Amino acid sequence: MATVDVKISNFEGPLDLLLHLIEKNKYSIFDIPIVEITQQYLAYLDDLCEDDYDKMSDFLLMAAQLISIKAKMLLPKEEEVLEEEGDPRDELVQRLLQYKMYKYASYELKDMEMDAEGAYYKGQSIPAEVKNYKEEVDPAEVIGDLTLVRLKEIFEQIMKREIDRIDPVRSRFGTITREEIKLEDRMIEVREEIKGLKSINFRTLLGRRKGKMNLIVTFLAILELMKTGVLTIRQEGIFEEIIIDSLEG
Amino acid sequence: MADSDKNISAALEAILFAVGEAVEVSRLAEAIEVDKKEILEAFQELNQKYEETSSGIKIVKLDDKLQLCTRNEYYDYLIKLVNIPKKHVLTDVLLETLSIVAYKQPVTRIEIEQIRGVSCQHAVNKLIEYNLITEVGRLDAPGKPILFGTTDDFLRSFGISSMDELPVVSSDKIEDFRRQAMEEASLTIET
Amino acid sequence: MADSDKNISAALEAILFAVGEAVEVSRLAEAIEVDKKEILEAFQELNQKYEETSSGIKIVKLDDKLQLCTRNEYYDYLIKLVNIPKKHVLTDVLLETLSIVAYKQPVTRIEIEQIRGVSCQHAVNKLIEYNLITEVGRLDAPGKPILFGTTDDFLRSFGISSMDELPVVSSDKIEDFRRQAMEEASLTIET
Repeated sequence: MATVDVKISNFEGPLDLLLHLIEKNKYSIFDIPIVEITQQYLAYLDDLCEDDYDKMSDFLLMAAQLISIKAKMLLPKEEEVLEEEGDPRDELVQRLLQYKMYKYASYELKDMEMDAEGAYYKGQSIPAEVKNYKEEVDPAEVIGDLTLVRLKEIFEQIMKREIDRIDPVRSRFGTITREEIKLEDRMIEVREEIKGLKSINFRTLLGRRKGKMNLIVTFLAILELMKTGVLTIRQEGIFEEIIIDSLEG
Repeated sequence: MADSDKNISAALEAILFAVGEAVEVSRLAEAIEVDKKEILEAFQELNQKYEETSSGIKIVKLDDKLQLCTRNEYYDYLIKLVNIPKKHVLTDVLLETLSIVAYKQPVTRIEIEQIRGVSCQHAVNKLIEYNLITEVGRLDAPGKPILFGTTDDFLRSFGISSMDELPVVSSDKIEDFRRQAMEEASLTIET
Repeated sequence: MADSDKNISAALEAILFAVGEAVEVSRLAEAIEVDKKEILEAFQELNQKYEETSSGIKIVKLDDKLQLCTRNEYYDYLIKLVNIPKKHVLTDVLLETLSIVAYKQPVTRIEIEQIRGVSCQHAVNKLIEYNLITEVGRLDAPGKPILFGTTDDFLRSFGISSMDELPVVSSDKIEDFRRQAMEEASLTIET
């Protein structure tokens, strides 16, 4: 298998890395060998530097998606179900194509920018004696028929929007958001919380924190801490409680 | 020779256009890397070209300096252009920024950006130009950021005499939004 | 007729030289008291004149505005005399984000993030700061997310006069990618 020779920090994001792997191996974007690609992708993740946690969450999310596609492809399926659901890779292919298209466009832009370089545009340079003719802007005219009630309504809308933005579930339907809770922060928190404890229930760890995002990030944080040997997890059976055992003193 | 002449006068034209003001022949010669004589030849050439093509601009020599300027006969158009009343409208961005300054004043640009989620340098500058907001002080924090507030013209434009007359945004309402958001968020995790 | 034509282009040149900034065709038409069509004809005429006389300046159209600027090849002379603001370096991240805004505008930040697969608050704010993109409205959806579009400075930086001149990146291009990928795939089998 290809050796890992490029640092993860060279990539703009998980799609960039995937495209690199596909092109390097000369795979067809329309028929990605998902097992190989997942394996190589994970190999790159191992190379991730410790201080790249923020960036890493995006890459981990993609890893999870790859594994999920892989699982879907391995599961035996009824003929009808297969027809109904289509190829589990389809969505990924579409995203890769779309990303590739914009990446290509960005190269074109870069060329255009170089070609356009050197033209000098002046700012406003109206001679003072002409400019003095200029009337002052009349604030009342600018305000026009704007009323204070309207201004208040606008302010209320902004405040409502700000609250919406803070709450990821309400503002981002079905989209997995990535920045409200940083993986890095959550890892430190989880580590703090289990410090001194022998083990803790996953549900307890989630505690009073609500939201899908928190659930995901906490889970990712646990996986990451597991990888670095801070803790280990166990589960007696499917749907049983997940118990987290601390490996630190 | 003829070709290199052309380049000198084009370079001269480009420089004088960009600078806008009068520039010493010696400095021009230095920049274009030719001697002063060649600059003066290029000046003659440009002058002739502007004449022949009935250009709207001309090149003038003032002592040892050269400058491009508008031909006098077109000044009337210029004055007319400047005097065409420009339509100043409050775009959504301006309206939002104005409402934040009105209700949160005194407020820094960073605070406005935090509320809106994007930078708003341009909107703040426009509102200052329209004299609806102004600097009212400095925040006692690192970097001493400027604090903005509304102006007297703001009050006059809305026909009020003080900010106390702004319609009250009840904190209850904002609390409502927050509670609503919380409830919906907690509902989702159960699923 | 020919004579009056000439006057329009001279007036146009004089105004644009004096104003410096980009001016709307409609405002120029109003100031020179001709219709917009005649302004556009004068624009073509000036453009041609600058070409034919190997001028150091050129005239450009930015959407519905006209502006004079220097020709690219004289930049090296200019920087010796003119204080030119430092050019912004567009990193790959910024270019990727910018290309998405350019082709998909109006577009929200979330949409950009979905395409790139990573967050891009920082890139969006940098592009706003560089005045290459700007807020153009709000999407009528929960949270009323901001819609972004490109600016006149975008057109200037990339040397185009309207978004129609962006290179076509179409489904055909994807077809190319597909074919390319297929070819590469079939090659791999051989090795």
